[in-house]
Amino acid sequence: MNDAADLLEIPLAEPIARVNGEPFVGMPQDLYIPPEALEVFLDSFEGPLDLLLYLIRKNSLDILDIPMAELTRQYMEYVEVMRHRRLELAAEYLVMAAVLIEIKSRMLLPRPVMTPADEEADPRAELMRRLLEYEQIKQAAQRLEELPRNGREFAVLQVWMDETVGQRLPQVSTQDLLEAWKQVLARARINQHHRVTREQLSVREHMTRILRRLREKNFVEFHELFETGVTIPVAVVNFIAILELVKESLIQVSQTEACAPLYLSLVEPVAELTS
Amino acid sequence: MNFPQEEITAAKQLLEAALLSSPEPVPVAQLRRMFDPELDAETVRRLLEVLQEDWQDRSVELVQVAGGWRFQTRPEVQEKIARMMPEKPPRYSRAIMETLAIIAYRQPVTRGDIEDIRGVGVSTPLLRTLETRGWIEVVGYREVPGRPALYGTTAMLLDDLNLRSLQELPPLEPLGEGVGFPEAS
Amino acid sequence: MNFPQEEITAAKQLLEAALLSSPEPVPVAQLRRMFDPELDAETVRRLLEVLQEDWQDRSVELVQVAGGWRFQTRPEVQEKIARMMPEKPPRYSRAIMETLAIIAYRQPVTRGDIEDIRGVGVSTPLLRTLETRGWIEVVGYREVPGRPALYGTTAMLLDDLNLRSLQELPPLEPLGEGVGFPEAS
Repeated sequence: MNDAADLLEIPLAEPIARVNGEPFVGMPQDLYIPPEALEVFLDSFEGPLDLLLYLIRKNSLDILDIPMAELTRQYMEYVEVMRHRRLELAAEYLVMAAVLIEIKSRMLLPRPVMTPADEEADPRAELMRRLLEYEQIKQAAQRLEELPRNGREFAVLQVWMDETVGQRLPQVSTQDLLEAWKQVLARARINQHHRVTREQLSVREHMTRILRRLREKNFVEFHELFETGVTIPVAVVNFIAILELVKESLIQVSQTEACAPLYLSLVEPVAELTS
Repeated sequence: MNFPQEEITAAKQLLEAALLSSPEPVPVAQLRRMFDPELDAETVRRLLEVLQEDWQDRSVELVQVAGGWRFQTRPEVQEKIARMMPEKPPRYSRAIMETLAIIAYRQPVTRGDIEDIRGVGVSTPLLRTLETRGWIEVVGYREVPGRPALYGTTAMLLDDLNLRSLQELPPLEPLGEGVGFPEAS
Repeated sequence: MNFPQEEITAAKQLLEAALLSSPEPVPVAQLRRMFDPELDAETVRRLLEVLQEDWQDRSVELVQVAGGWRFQTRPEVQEKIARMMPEKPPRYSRAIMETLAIIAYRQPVTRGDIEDIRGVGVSTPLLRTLETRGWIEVVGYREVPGRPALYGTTAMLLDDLNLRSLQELPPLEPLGEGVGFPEAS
């Protein structure tokens, strides 16, 4: 406990912080997080910027005048504890550690005399800008969260109305269907291997038709599925559909003896814990 | 009812708000639960009757149906309300359209297949919407553990889309090849 | 309005019925079409304002949001109504709310922009949650290599937050204020 506490102490020699204009006296000691709570602790941060903001706040540091060396040391100690606890370290935290170390090293190097207006030269400027911007968004998110929300603080009224007169059902066109399919494709990044062609589609259509027939009639004789007068391409597609259904274990083909008629039926339900 | 008038008013207003926000009928047993302490069924029923009277000269009425109580628009105004609807026909959500497209182009498919393709869960109400519309139906079951239902499209979908067969659906193009669909339509 | 009282009452009741039966906010332009002869926008607006007053001491209120006018429950009663509802509204994580805030205040933004501000990666499911909710949508593509999608917020977000325009969003704190000394603010 002492070791860990020491590891995460808040060693601020100079009273930089002022709260409400008053010099800061007592340093909050709650920065120390027991290792077993670290996992929970880390979960409550949205990322390295969030953790940095926490460290800065807990030390009541002026974000515009961050004592970079101390902050870096503390941050690195956190990262070290995380590593120690074999927690999965988010890459973003390590990147931030690198940023902090870089800033620290640049500040430790002897620098040429700098004009105060030379903001670009202050290595902390970019980090500050990001911290401030993130803090602003955090607060905005908090306010958005607090706004009254439909379904939470209030609900939209809707009374019943006879559907046949009032509510019109949405209409759909083939174009809508195509667009919807394209969205599916775009998102799933399905490449051309998975492309469904016109031919495959008609196979699918026949598959559904066959299943429907088999549901009505338990057994259908093979040739019944080939209506007379169908064109050869249709017959072929139908046959492929049957093969597909067999392949997908949706139907089974049976024959009592050689040369007897072939019968198609739905695959028997797998034995379940019935009765 | 031996309640002070303002309590009755508050209770009526609460019942009114609850019933106005639900297009489905709400049973008395459910309405009782809003009150703390819970009101007995008889009191709620009497309050509902008073509320019913309050609304009797409006264009919306409070009625009791099989599933409970609900507000509904009176038949006389429905036609006028319908008049303002046509310009903006309702649209199905993207989730519904994508599910329908997957069933149309990939049938027969299980809910799991649809979820795999869409990468997100498919809710029961979503499938029910399409079933109620008469556009999809269960055409069988896949004989794997759980026996998931296989969905296919119906003749009614084809009718509604003015197609004679599924083959008349716009053919799918490889990704990235223009947006329109040249051959069909 | 120089209409006889009974005509005003009838018009108000029709507006009330129409708004109560629509699950979405209804714009004035649409409400006008119910009347024969059509009422002008100004008259409809004034009737709506009177209707709003009629309802002001009830558990339900008539409000104007981005998409038009609608009735909704007041927060005080919603809590009680929620008591009888089995379903709880979804809670959104901080990651989701921060992403939404960035899109709302900085739109249009790419996923990369969001990641820069948050300092962490933004997952696809996170963005999809907001898209499925209907709060954000792709509004274009940035013409840089990879053509990343640009996200913006929708009218539905405004409707769901009871706002008429993006300008009614809570203003952003000036940079650096309330930072560092959260207790002081």
